[in-house]
Amino acid sequence: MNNTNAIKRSLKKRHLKERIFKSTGFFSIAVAILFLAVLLTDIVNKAWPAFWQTKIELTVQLDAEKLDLDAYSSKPAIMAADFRWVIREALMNRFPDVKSRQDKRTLYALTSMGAEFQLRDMVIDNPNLIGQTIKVQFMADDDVDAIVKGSIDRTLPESDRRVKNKKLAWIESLESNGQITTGFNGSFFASGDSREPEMAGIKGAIIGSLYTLLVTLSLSFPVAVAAAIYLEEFAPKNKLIDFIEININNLAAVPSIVFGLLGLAVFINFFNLPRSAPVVGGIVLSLMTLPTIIIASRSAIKAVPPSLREAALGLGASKMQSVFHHVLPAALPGILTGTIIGMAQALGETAPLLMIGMVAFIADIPQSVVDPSTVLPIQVFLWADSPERGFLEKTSAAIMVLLCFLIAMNAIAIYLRKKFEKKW
Amino acid sequence: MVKNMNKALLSKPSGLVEQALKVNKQTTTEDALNIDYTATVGQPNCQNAKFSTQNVNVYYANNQAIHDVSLDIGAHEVIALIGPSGCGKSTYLRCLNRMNDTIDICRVEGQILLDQENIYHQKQDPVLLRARVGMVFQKPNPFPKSIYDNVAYGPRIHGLTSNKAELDELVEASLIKAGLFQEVKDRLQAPGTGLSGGQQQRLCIARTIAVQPEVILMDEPASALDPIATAKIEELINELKENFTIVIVTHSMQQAARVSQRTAYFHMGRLIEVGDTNQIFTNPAHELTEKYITGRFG
Amino acid sequence: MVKNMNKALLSKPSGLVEQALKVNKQTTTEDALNIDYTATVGQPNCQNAKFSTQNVNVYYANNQAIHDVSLDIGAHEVIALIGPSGCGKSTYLRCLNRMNDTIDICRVEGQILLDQENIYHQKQDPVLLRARVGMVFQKPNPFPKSIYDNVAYGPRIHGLTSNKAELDELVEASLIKAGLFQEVKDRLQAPGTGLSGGQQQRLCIARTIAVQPEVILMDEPASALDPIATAKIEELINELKENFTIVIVTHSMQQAARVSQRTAYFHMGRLIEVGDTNQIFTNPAHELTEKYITGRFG
Amino acid sequence: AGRDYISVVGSSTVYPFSTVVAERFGKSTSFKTPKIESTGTGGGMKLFCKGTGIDTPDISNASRRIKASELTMCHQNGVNHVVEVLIGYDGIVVANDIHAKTFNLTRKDLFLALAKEVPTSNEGELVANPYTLWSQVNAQLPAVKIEVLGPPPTSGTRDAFVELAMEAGCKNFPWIKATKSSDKAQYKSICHTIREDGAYIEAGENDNLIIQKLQKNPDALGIFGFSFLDQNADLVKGALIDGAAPEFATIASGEYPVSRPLYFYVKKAHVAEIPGMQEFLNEFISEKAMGETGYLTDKGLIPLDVDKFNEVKTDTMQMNNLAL
Amino acid sequence: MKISALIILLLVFAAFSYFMAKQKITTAYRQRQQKTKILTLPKYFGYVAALCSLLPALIVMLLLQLIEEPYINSEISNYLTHYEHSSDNDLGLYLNEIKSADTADKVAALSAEKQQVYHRYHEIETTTKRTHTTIVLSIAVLFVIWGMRKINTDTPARKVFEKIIEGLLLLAASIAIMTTVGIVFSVLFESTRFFGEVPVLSFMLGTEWSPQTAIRADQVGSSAAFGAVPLFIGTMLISFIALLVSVPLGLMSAIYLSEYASHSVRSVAKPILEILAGIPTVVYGFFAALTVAPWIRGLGESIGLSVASESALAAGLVMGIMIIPFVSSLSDDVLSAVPQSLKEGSLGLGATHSETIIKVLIPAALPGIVGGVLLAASRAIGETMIVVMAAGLAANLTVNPLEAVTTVTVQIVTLLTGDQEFDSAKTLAAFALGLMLFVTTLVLNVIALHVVRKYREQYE
Ligand SMILES: Nc1ncnc2c1ncn2[C@@H]1O[C@H](COP(=O)(O)OP(=O)(O)OP(=O)(O)O)[C@@H](O)[C@H]1O
Ligand SMILES: Nc1ncnc2c1ncn2[C@@H]1O[C@H](COP(=O)(O)OP(=O)(O)OP(=O)(O)O)[C@@H](O)[C@H]1O
Ligand SMILES: [Mg+2]
Ligand SMILES: [Mg+2]
Ligand SMILES: O=P([O-])([O-])[O-]
Repeated sequence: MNNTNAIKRSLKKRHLKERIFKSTGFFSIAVAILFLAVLLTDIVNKAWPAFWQTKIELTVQLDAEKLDLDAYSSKPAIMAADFRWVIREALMNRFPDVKSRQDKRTLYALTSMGAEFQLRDMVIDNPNLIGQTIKVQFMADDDVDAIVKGSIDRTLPESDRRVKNKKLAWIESLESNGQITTGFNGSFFASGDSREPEMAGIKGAIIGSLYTLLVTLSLSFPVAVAAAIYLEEFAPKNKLIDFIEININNLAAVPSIVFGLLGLAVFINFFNLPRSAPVVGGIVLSLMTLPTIIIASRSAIKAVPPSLREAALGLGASKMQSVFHHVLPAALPGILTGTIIGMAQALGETAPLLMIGMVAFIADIPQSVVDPSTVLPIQVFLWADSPERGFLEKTSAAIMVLLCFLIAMNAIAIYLRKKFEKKW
Repeated sequence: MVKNMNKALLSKPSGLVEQALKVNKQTTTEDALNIDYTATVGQPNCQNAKFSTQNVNVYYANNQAIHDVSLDIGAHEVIALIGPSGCGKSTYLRCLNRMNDTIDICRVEGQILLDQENIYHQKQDPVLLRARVGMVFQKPNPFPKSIYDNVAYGPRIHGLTSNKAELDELVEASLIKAGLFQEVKDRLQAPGTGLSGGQQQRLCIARTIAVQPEVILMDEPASALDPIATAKIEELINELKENFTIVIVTHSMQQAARVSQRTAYFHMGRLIEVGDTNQIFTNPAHELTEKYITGRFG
Repeated sequence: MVKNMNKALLSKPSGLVEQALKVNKQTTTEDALNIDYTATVGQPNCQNAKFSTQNVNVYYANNQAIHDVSLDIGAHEVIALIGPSGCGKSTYLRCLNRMNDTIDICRVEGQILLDQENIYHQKQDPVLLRARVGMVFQKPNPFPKSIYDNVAYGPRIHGLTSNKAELDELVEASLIKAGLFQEVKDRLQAPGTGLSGGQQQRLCIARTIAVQPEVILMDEPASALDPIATAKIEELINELKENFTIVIVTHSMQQAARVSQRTAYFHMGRLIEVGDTNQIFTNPAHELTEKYITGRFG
Repeated sequence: AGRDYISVVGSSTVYPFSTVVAERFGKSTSFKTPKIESTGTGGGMKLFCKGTGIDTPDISNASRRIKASELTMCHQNGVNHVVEVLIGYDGIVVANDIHAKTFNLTRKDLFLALAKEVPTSNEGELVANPYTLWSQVNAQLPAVKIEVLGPPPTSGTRDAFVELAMEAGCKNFPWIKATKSSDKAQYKSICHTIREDGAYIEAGENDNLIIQKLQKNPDALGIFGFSFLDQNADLVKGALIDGAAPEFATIASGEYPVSRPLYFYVKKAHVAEIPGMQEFLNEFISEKAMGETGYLTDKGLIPLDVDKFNEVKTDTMQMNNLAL
Repeated sequence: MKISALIILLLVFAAFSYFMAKQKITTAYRQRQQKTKILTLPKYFGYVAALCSLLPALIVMLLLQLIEEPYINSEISNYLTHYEHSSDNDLGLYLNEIKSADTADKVAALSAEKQQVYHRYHEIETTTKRTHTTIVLSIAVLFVIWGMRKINTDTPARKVFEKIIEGLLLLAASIAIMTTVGIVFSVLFESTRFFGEVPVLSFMLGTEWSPQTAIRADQVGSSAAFGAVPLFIGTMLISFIALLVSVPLGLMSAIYLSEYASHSVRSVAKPILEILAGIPTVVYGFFAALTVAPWIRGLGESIGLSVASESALAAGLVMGIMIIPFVSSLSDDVLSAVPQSLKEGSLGLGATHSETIIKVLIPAALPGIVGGVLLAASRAIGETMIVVMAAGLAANLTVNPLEAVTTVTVQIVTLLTGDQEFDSAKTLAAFALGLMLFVTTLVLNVIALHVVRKYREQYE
């Protein structure tokens, strides 16, 4: 009858298995987290330089006659004026021995193409500058930036180097003169897209993403919660409801690109909504995230103990009252978490937006949900595809911004969950 | 005295069942319980009936849980429903305020009259019915809201008060009646779920009486509580009976004896016997009742 | 005879409590129970002890659930643990096979010896312990597997049999011992969850005895069952006691009386009294035991 | 409200050039910056030819010439007056890692290395491409594995490569050249079909990715646009084709044989009605943008020669209707 | 009146109706003076009245909104008889400048003719909008008057209100169906055209996918083959590899988190894992193409295997990492939902923790785990960027993970964003693929639903 010994004998092996099993679990998490760490380090490493920008200090003469302006000139007049030569002149003054046409071109390319607009905007802000000689920190061209940041190795033989010796010599001369400085790249967060890496900013994409998410949230949250309530609390058992359920589960599995086709055919071609607009992107993404939120909300509602419903019903509350007064508030943390996960999914989505015209160059910051705009992942996609090397770091920086948003959203989800759960 | 009585009850504690079982292993227990129980023994009717149920049958899908139960519940009486687990006490109780409506597969047949009106009549609004027939559940289930809001919930949804002052008064009165006011008066805004089990159950009772129902149904209201909390609840029931009709399900015969005037004994979905509590416990008329009360099963 | 006894027990059913309560509303109930209970009355020790527990204290986080309990459990006896809800019966029982280890916040102090060895000693392996001290739970919890696999589960993980034929035999023997074989022999491959509640509980017992433990712990094994199923379980316990030491928690005094040789009465985490079942029920030595048995509370 | 910005769709190859013009235009005028969608030439044409009106694009970029069928579709949908603007050329380069050996290829080599079926020494006979090493194709070439990363069949770059490199190489075999007149379908299928046995790898349309893959795999060659070579001259180097290195001058002069024209198409009906259209066109065809030293050349566009440039300029100013 | 202003006005009016109805009923109740019965709360009468005024007016407003622009346009084109327009679209174009002229400067910049039209346009617009506003408002007023007349204390206002709300809830639930219909609608038309050119069977059963350069009509028609089998096999191969990575890792992570990890570890590790699912897939794509693929190739070659530089394995591995959270999150939830009693039952028999998990918890949680895996699988099937970057686009019919394959979604994207003519078989094939994919997932879902239900019935 007594089998203690038999069991004892088996135990050694079983405990070993137990330890192996447990370590496998630990190992799995470690692998996943390690992978994440590698990815993040890689991104941050690559992105870091993008947050710094090299500037070149030049002394410019805002000659009133040559510019054909005076301190009372109107804005359109200043807009029309040509500031490019002012900068060119400053460069020529700094490096007077440059003579050949080809060399001049290279010299002019030390400052960014945006420099003239930078100067113009300064003058618009303060027309009194006209006629003065001032020192201005101009944005450096991406090549200069790369040299200064060390992304281009100065020690390479000239043939292997993108920046040739002549240019390098100018840069080094400026450097030794203290005319090259590096500072925080605020304009990365303050301006829209550009074809020049040094001028390209993320603001347009951030605003576009926010508008898109706003539309997505305001559509999918109420609809998904309403649908979840209906299916969990009111739906009779019949074929229609079965069909709805199958559809919801299926939509959760439909590849996102197919939602793009839907958006194109239905909202743009049929309902004539504008292309490239956050409103359409938002609708498409809300249809895409709807199943996610419905499924999460349903399980949250299901988890509310029936005793709560019974308590309300027992007091003479109607079904509707018991749901809206008690079940819904109790399920809210779960619903919110589901919603934020859905939103995070929408935030990172690219494929469906390809179909509705959001893969576009949009330099102006969108002002409303019907203005053309792009979103963060698409900005990443576009920059990743640009020939200019300077976009490499911008791409990583955009990814970093996107990840920050994602992490922030997850943090909010956790916070909301804790807060609502703690309360009672 | 007590000791002697116990001696009689238990002189050969397990002997009876054991003997019976030894004869024929597979069937004896059923045999022992295979006693006629189609008709109800006792006085199911009463004058001045608040509830009058006639030939009630309840089915869960194809499974009949209540067979042909007819029973009156008098105004301002406390009636206890007792019986072994699964005999249908809860099911019967939940017919009285149509709480069974919430269970899809549940179907109720027969007549249940509250003040002469059939509560299952089409035109009857179960919401109104439940306001008139309140319910207290086995496990205390306060809303995850403040103590005040718990009690004020019913009056609010039914619009029983017209201003804040009236509502405050009603909440206070209900808490006083439930014997909870002294303990919570300083923290009416604290969450109801933070109270102890016994306090929670009294809160649930306060919440129920705040709607001023005519009948209160209680389904094993003290089974999740410790002895002290149980005693408080029983005390409360004794006070509430002045104003309310109370139907209480309990698995404790002692509790039934302590709080009720009449007792109904259910067995496998049938009402076996009903009568004065005193009589049921001292002089049960039906063999099954007797066996149950003497602890032969259950 | 039965009727007389009942009359004595209940002549004024609610009188006692009611009277007591009327005197001073807020404090009487506590007073009534405010009786000294620090020392255990009766014979906690026995010769030939299988389990010997000394000064056991159990805490859930900072909340003490068991105070200083010392109790021996004899080999091949059936001992019943009774007491009001929340008094710590389950907690104590779960110390005996270290099932409490699974609850993070639970902490056990004191000595628990199984065959003279401290089961909480570092070197003791809870896995082995649990194989030696089996457990049957309140709610039947068959695995979502076939009947056969449910019973074969224990033998398989412990490698008790060396081939299929042996395993078949062991499963059959266990099912026979649990009195279930006749009912399920034709559908051993059917899911265990498809059985009725009583059958499920017997399946759980079969599953436990298939490991051939030395002690079986049962936590209210019949409380979720109907009378017939309950009778079958009790009958089974009576048979099992030939081979196993059994510790059973029950909330039914009748059940304790029917199945056990010794009974221990717990109250608010303390062991109040322990002794021969006969004696406890007919002649309780402690005031609290008496009050509980006569139904003054609980 | 109306639409107050210009809407451009179309080729991803023209996108980098179109956007530069748009950005300068937006910055230097009071008009909004045009919106430039990168939809691919085909997708752009579909949108462009849907009709006129403010919810259709004004301009479509193309990395190939518009097709007759597309123009017909345009006409059917009421887009009756389409102006074609040739903006310059894009060289298609074959490149490898900067540290690897420089390839000196002929178009015949490319054909033999990449065609699905190649001719044997027997006239008229074709076999599935047996070559696995470049040295098997041409003994002058190094003995490295044939592995070419290039665009998929849906891409215009691939289309141009097939026509300009493969077909030209194919014509080196007289009997195949002869089939052009006898059995055109047969001819095309021989010259245009790229092998699918793994030697040619369809690597998607992200050229940066191809460049980075080349660095990881020094044996491989990649096919992509000239501007990417221009920007990544420190990482990859272009192979000589028919003796010409892929450089500005050689491409512009036509000495480098594999380059294709880039276009955009304008709806005349929109020019007067969409604010800024005329000004945008002016900017695009200006000397400082498209000219020989214009800013578009900084971005890697191979400029038109002066005559062609002037011709394009006149055509555009006069809004000459395109007819095929 | 601006549409937003009109809506605000309607809302104000609805609020007004709410108070009117509520007041009426409150007064009526007071006159009764008997408080025996519990009465429907007056606010419900208010809600009904408010909905009465709002719903019909809103519907009419929407309808009018739809016809407003065509109406204005037809009016203005009547006025513009001298304006020759070749197509309807041109009118919108003609009006574009007029409509965009929102500042005095811009108006002044218009041509004389357009200035005239500008004024006429605004006249018409103003009168039309005024008429529409009047119609909408009078409908709101009429319905409220009608409603107020009808409402009395016997009206089952709460029930009516709740019925309406329930209807709205049902409507929300049915959006899923509408979306499905929308998807089918948006791919069906083009798919039929595709199947007009390529027979359904050769599409579904064909083993060669080679839409070689057929950009111009006269190109290699001969070798354009549209057999979708390699795409589906490729999709399955990559998804399978991804699942092979994510299911064990995800499941083991979930087990570790829910069964072994302390509370604090769990609360940190779980959100960290979830970040994996949020990283844009482009990032994974770069990683797979530039780090993992060369590594696998090097590894393979060092042991003498020939590995394509774009291998299914690289894409699958990285994709597997990406979908770990899908498996782990859901499995974690369902594992924690397995009743404690089952776990105790097993432990009570002397099973070790891992035995309990493997033999009891996982089988009991299986339906939920399968659900998580299905979700992960659908994510894998739908993933595009990683495959484009790391596995290439070559449609090889192979199950060798060391070779390059392509997937359905990748082909959809490249076909749709490519350069070929938009009505060529190639572009249309994208829609057919979309349809196939949709139907496949639908069928899989129906099957999954049945399986899960059956499983539940058996063991609950
Ligand atoms: N929701 C339900 N669905 C199906 N059957 C049910 C349901 N509720 C109860 N039953 C069945 O109806 C019968 C009566 O159950 P009921 O809960 O009324 O018993 P009870 O006397 O209250 O038992 P207990 O003392 O355990 O509460 C039982 O057989 C039970 O299994
Ligand atoms: N997991 C737990 N965490 C915290 N406290 C617990 C836990 N389990 C039990 N307790 C507390 O320990 C005390 C004893 O509980 P126990 O379950 O042992 O009582 P019992 O006698 O078995 O009661 P019942 O008859 O209701 O089963 C109670 O106060 C209970 O609230
Ligand atoms: Mg019950
Ligand atoms: Mg217990
Ligand atoms: O996008 P493309 O048409 O230039 O390949």
